[in-house]
Amino acid sequence: MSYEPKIVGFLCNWCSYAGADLAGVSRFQYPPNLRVIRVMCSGRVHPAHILEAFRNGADGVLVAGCHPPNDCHYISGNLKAKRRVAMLKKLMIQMGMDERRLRLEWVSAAEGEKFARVVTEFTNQLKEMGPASMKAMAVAEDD
Amino acid sequence: MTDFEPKIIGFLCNWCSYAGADLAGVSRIQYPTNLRIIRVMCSGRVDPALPLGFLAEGADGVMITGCHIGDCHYIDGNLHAKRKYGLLERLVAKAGLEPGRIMLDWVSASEGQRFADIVTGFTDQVRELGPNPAVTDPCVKLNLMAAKAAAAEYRLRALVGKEEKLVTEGNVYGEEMTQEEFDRIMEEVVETEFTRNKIRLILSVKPMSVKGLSAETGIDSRIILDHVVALRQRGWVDLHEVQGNSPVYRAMEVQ
Amino acid sequence: MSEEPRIGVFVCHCGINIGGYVDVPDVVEYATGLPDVVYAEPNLYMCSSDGLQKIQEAIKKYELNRVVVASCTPRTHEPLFQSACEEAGLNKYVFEMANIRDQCSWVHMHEPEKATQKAKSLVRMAVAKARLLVPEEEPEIDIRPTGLVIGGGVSGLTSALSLADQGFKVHLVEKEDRLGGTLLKLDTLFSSNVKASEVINPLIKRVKASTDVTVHLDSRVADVKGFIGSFDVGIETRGEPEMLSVGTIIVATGADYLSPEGLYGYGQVDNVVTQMELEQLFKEGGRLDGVKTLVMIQCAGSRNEERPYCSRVCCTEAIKNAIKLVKENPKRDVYILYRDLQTYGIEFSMMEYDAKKSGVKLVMYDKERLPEVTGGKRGPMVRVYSPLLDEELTIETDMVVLSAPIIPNEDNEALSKHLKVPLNSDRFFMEAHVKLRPLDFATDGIYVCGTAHSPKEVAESVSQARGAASRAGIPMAKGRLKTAAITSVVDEAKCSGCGTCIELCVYNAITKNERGLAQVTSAVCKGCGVCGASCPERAITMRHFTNEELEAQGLAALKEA
Amino acid sequence: MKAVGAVLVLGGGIAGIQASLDLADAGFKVYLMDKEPTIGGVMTQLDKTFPTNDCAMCILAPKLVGAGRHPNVELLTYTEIVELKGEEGDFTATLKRKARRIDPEKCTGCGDCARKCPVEAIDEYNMGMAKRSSAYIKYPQAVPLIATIDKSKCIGCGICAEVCKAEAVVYDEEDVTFELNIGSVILAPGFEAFDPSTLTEYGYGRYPNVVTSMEFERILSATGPYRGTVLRPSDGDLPKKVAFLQCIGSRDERVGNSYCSGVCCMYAMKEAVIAQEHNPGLEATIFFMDLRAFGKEFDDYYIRAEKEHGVRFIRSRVASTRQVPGSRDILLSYVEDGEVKEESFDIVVLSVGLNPPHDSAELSDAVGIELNRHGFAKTSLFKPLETSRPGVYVCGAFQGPKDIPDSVAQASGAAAKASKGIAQERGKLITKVEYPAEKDVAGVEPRVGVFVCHCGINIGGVVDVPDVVEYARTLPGVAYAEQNLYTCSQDTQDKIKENILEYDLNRVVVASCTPRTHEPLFRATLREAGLNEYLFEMANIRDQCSWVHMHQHEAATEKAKGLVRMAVAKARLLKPLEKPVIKTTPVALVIGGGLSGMTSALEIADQGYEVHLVEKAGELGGNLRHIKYVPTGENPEEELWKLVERVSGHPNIEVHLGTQLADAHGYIGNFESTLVSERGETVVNHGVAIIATGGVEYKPTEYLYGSEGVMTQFELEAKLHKGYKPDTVVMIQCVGSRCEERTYCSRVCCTGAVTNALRIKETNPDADIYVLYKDMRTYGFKEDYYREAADRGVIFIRYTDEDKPIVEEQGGLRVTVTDPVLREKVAIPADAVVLAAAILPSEDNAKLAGMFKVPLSKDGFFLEAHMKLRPLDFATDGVFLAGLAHGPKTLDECISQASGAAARALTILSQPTIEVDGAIAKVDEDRCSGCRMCEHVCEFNAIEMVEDEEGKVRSHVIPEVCKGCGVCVATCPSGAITAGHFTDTEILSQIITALQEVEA
Repeated sequence: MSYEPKIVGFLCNWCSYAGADLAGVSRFQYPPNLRVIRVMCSGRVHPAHILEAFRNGADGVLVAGCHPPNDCHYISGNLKAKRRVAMLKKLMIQMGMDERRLRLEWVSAAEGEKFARVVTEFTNQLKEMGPASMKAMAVAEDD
Repeated sequence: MTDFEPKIIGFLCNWCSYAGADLAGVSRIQYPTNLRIIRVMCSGRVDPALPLGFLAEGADGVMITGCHIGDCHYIDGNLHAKRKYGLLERLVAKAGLEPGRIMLDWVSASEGQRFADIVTGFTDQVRELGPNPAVTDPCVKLNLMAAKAAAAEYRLRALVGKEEKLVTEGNVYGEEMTQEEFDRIMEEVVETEFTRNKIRLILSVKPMSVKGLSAETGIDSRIILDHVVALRQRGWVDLHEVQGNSPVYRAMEVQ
Repeated sequence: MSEEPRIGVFVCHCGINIGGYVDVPDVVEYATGLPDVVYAEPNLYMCSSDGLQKIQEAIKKYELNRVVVASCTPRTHEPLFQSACEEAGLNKYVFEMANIRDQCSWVHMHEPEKATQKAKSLVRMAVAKARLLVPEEEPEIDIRPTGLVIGGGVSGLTSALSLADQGFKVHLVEKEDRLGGTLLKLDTLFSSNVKASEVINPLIKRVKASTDVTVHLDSRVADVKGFIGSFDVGIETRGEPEMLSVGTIIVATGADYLSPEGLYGYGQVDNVVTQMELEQLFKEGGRLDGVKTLVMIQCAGSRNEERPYCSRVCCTEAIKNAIKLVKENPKRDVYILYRDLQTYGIEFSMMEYDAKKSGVKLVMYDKERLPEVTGGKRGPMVRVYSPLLDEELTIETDMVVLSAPIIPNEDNEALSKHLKVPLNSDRFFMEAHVKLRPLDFATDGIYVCGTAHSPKEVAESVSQARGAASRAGIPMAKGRLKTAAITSVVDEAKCSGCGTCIELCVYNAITKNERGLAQVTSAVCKGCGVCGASCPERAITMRHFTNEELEAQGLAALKEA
Repeated sequence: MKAVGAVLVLGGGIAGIQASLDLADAGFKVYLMDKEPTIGGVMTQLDKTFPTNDCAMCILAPKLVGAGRHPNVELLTYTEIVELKGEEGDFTATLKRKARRIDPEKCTGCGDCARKCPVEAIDEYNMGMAKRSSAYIKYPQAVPLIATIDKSKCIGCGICAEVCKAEAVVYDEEDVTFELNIGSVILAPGFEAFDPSTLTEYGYGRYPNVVTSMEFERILSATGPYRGTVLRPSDGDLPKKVAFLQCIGSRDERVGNSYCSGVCCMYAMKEAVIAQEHNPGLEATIFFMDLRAFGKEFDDYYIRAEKEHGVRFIRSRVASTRQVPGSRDILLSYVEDGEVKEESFDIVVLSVGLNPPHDSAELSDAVGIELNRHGFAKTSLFKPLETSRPGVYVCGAFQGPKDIPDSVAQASGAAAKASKGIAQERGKLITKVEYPAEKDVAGVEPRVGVFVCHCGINIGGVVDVPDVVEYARTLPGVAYAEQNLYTCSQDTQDKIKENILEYDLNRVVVASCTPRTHEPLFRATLREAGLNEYLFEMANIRDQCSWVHMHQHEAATEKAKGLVRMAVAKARLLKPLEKPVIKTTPVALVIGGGLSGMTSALEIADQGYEVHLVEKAGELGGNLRHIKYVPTGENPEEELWKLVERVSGHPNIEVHLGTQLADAHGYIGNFESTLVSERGETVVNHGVAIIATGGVEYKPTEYLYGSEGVMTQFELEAKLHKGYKPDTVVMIQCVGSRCEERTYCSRVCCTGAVTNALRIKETNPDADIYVLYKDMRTYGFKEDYYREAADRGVIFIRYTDEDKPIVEEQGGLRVTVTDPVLREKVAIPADAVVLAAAILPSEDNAKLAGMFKVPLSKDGFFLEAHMKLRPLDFATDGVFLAGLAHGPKTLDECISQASGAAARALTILSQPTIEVDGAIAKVDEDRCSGCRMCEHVCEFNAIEMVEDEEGKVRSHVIPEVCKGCGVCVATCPSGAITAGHFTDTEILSQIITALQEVEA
């Protein structure tokens, strides 16, 4: 059996979650590896959430929000998400993790195809990269 | 061409035609050896995709025989056979194959002679036509494969399935539909679905641009683009890459 | 069967029938080289007990799991070989035949080489299909030993009694409040001139007395579910519902007579009556004493655009009544105005002869110039154009009798919907096959008899009733029914519930399940495969004739040997 | 007079939706009618919107859903009006509901009928560039999400009825005519794009690569036929060069459309920019006559398009197109700088104008209103929202071509107008839903009920639903699980309620489709069963599982289990939440006593609410006092006088002249403002505030302003009014506007110049008038005055920034300008040089913005909450804006906005209490360090810093104001804030369960 990466996705309610719905309505097929957690705004996603996901065995984390600069339902939440993800990616590098395992994407409510494409690409990319070592690290830390 | 021996597949219904063929045997009525019989329970069971597949694979002729109308062991299976044969005829024509390569007729269990005559006649007819061009001409083969794929697709099948009811009983609004009206709709849908399946087949071999498909099929690129739009909508075709200024499409695997 | 196919091929010489034209050893040799064939052998007569034994031995010895016999036609010999396989522990559906005799050696007697080539090809095709064959189960269903007869007229009573005589329980459902049906209204019956009551009353008495027949008067069928062996029939008796569990159903609902309002002065001119009303007058006695001249008009309301069929009994009935009228009073003038005198059968033709002899005047009328009936001084006045005489006759009569046709019951439509059996264009019930299955419906376990099927006279009804009862008795006597394994099966994952198959299936073998998807009732499916060939989603597979199997056969045929 | 508290809104585009929502929120029953099977109108077909490049569907969809779900809005889709009888306050409308042949009560919008329909028809939504079936849903986000059978295409095969597991297909349905009793009517039927096939010279319909802008919009759209990549319709190649031809069907007397469509310049630029974004390397060229980027921040967009995106602008009207045989490229010939040039393009986009709906004549007959000469609704300058029939109002493009924000503003304005006459009936036709008392679940073990939906075959055909149900039963906390054919059907709702009671459930999980559309339905069911609505969670096993993994049955089933596991995990942790209730003070504060302020004040006061109108000057009127002439012929002075009269005498309005705002605090429904004047300070408590502080005229420093004979247009008007009769006048446009310092267009000056020019011509027909301009921006019907002026001999000379006119005084004024046609300098001696001075923002704006915590744009005008769909709102609830405070605009636009702002305010004033979402942030004050980071990130001013007794500053979330986005939660360094319904524990439980393996 081939390796199936586990992906946790944080999708903002207004654009990205709607885009994912549109992918469904349009029947755009993508791999079933993603598990979506709906948040009202991508700005709600705390770095700890992302790290927790990795610690619990996620091979990849996707954060998706509305397109900057003006699509955000909450005016600027997406910009905050952008800053946090950038910061976290630096942290990941310091931790010896491959920062590509964290992906930030802007997906609008009309971009069903883009959503499907992003999930497919990300899944394939993670497949190539192989399993994340974070879980092992976390276990080691706990010891 | 004199030594050409056509390969002919025959679908015979179990109850009348197959029995008729047996009777020909018992009566020692001689006919050419070219026919290969596939026994089916009813001529109505002959899915048009099957004969088209055989034609694509090089059969020189395909004949279907069933019980005479009114005699069907399954009451009206042969009527359905007739409807399906209508689709088969359209698709064979669409694929550019001679209409003489297919045949539908009725043979009862007592008509051994008639069976032999039909086989002889059809064999001669196909012999006259010469070998199936699909064997040597990849274009014809592709067309036939596209025709087969179209016959296996939902839209054409749904329409043929409803034909009997629509033209005899009328539609759900109680409106009557003449055979001509139905045929007009059918012709259009056959053209569309044939072309789309052809595009899909071409793309499954090699990703291609709209212009490439146009050159390959001889169809106006504008119409090809419309079909590509529809095929993408169905999830059958997707963008592969962009080569120069031309997006290149590939066929998606469809289960 | 997940194991690799291991095929045995057995090629028959059939004496010289095959071997005389086809090089059997060459075919055997060829068969040995086909994929998955592990064993092949020739035999003089494959169907002899020796031949069958050889097959069984080979199955064991070479662990065969598919068997191909190349010999004659499966239509006659398949069951034989199948049971041989079964005896050797194989499922009978892993068997396949190549017909190298009826469709090869016999029809290509002058081309032995080509015949041999073709025989190889046929074997190749059979092997190709055999590789894909899978074992199939033949499900058995129980048949409840109870019959339902709908209709309590002469047909219904007869079939009910016949079923009871065979030892089955019967439910007899009659819509009126008494048994007897149309015969209650008739005086005498042709050709014997026996009193109708003498025929019907004993039947009624016997039915009433029978402990096996349960009579439901004032009752109608409200709902039918299930299939042969286990029908659940909901009836309503004076508004009270009841559920009957039966194994078979006989439709004997009879027919009605047309009331020919407006035809030939009926309902407008006094003393214009129908034959049925004449029967009533006979029964009441003495009412016809003053009738000196009487004209009967045939085909009053039948064989026209509205009712193109012939009502079959009217001519004979008219002649019977005419003879009776003349015999009662030889001075009476009795005319029969007819289009074609359809007194079919020897006995009835004799009646026609009798009538002419007794002075009944037979006048043919012209379909294009129908007789006219108007009110006259003493009674109805009839004007009729005789094409034979080429003149118009005017007859002053005391009474005009119209031969009004038998018409289908009004409730046929409803019943046909409940039972899901068809009506013909005249709205009578339509049998499965006009010649060969006159008492069956296409739907198993439901039968028809009597005038529900079409106009007919009493004797015909009675024999149909008995016939239907014996048809119904067959499965009930067996108690169990092995249904064919060659049935359709729906892949629910592909089915969208479009209903195409349901519309196309004449056996009502396909219904929708609770999720709106198609499901095949195997017990009812006849295996024609029309549904599968039509399914827009290609969700239906026909067992033993799958697309893959047929495709493999065809492709094998196209491959050069 | 009898009045009915209901309004009929004709047209379900963005204008109709906005009007409906405003009325419904203000307590009126609304019937929202659309002739299409779904509401949404043209905006649903747009890809992006100018000038912010917002995704149209992203911003519109919440409004669609809002209208579809609003308890006071009844959607009447696929319906037409036949007749309107009665009078203002008490109309009877006869409507015809076209047979949709789908039972809306049963249809779940799953789309099976559309997918199984064997008939293909032209997809109008995609402008004919794709196909749809005869049973169809117009677009995926349609509201109501119900299929329609297009009878004209249907062959009646009956398949849709068979595949519809909800049994919603009704073939024998017929058109139904019915009557409605309403108090007023709003017309918002929108526009229709001009059909260029009559203009044969452009080859539309003959040349595949000539498309309309609407078609190009679909070409650009990610949901369009080409999935958002621009392709040449002739051969599917990526175009290198795309040309946009402006004014197709606009400013063109030949086709009967003399007016300017007002939006085409902007949308063409937008389409050009977006096309370049979608196809990098694409070169876009726009052929135009005048570039009319007159709206707020439009000129900035123009500059960016040209400078940043490299869009080429060519000032030339292209006369015709030719197709190059073979390549099917399109060859354009045009004149530039006096030279005839020829250039070929891959695609030519015809920027088609806005026509009135093709059936506007029938509509006007049915409703009994007059149309103007262009076929749009007839209105007047000072009554832009009122039709010729009292009680019937108009908004949006049917009133005249306009863009989305102007339509939205008008829609709100029309809502105010429509509710005025029936204000006393407010709330009377609204049914309030009563729910049983909520069960206390505190401290009770979670008992989760799981309901897994088959959705016909949409889920059940892919996912093994019984297996998922089985699995759900094994999950911790699950007390009950079952499967349903359609969980959203009415009978299942009843079943869910029964099961909640029978199994004593205190949490409910529905595994079906998307919470975005279906969560409210299930939440209501919980409330009906006595559970707090927040004890509900959804697992989206359709849109994000069965539909996107159709060929992987096993993997999809596993994923569905995973999603259910996650939902159950979250459900177990869910807490009941209380919805904050805002108590509102039914008093409005209107700041600014000009045309806008007075209009707003009157609209509110007329509906019975108290208004404080604050004006810093000593008298009312603002800029209107300077306006003496309007092109439409009304007397502005008289209008002003009437307005002031009404405001001053209104019992509900307290006018504070010579007064300014010193301080304001509080939040929606509960503001407290301090007014100062010479008379002292007054404190006013109010529920809403409307900022209508207007703007001021720029005092020019250029063109010798200040010298004798050099004046502004306002000054000219004053002089003309006193009988001034100049013989030669040179008007110079864009003085202080569209320059480096102020990039924006002042919008009104071109029309103002034309008006004054005509005025001069009226008294002195021989006067020589020159208008020196950059682009004549007489948009909309104002184009007619421009044409009239030209016809009457006013000379228009275009100048450029590089070569501005020079005004000299040499014994009289002399203006030198380069004539672009002659390409040489001409000197014009002038009696008067009139400068079109810019409109500047009011200097008090910054102070006011600080008080209400609302932003200003870079130009110093107030910045609304959303440029497109919330033009009158601020992100801060309860504060609105209107008129020049928002940006330069004309009188009628000010009136529309002012009425609109009043309608927005009335949605709050009319409700004694407002319930808002309970899923909001909450601060644990013990953990708060008072760092103010949350206050800083909150865009809605929902966080206030409160000093406790010990003098420590702590953060406090104002529940009434919080929108629940959770940004503060993720920002707080102390972890002191929790997001209701999206707590860290809840999210964490989802993360952990998402990553768990399914136990075998």
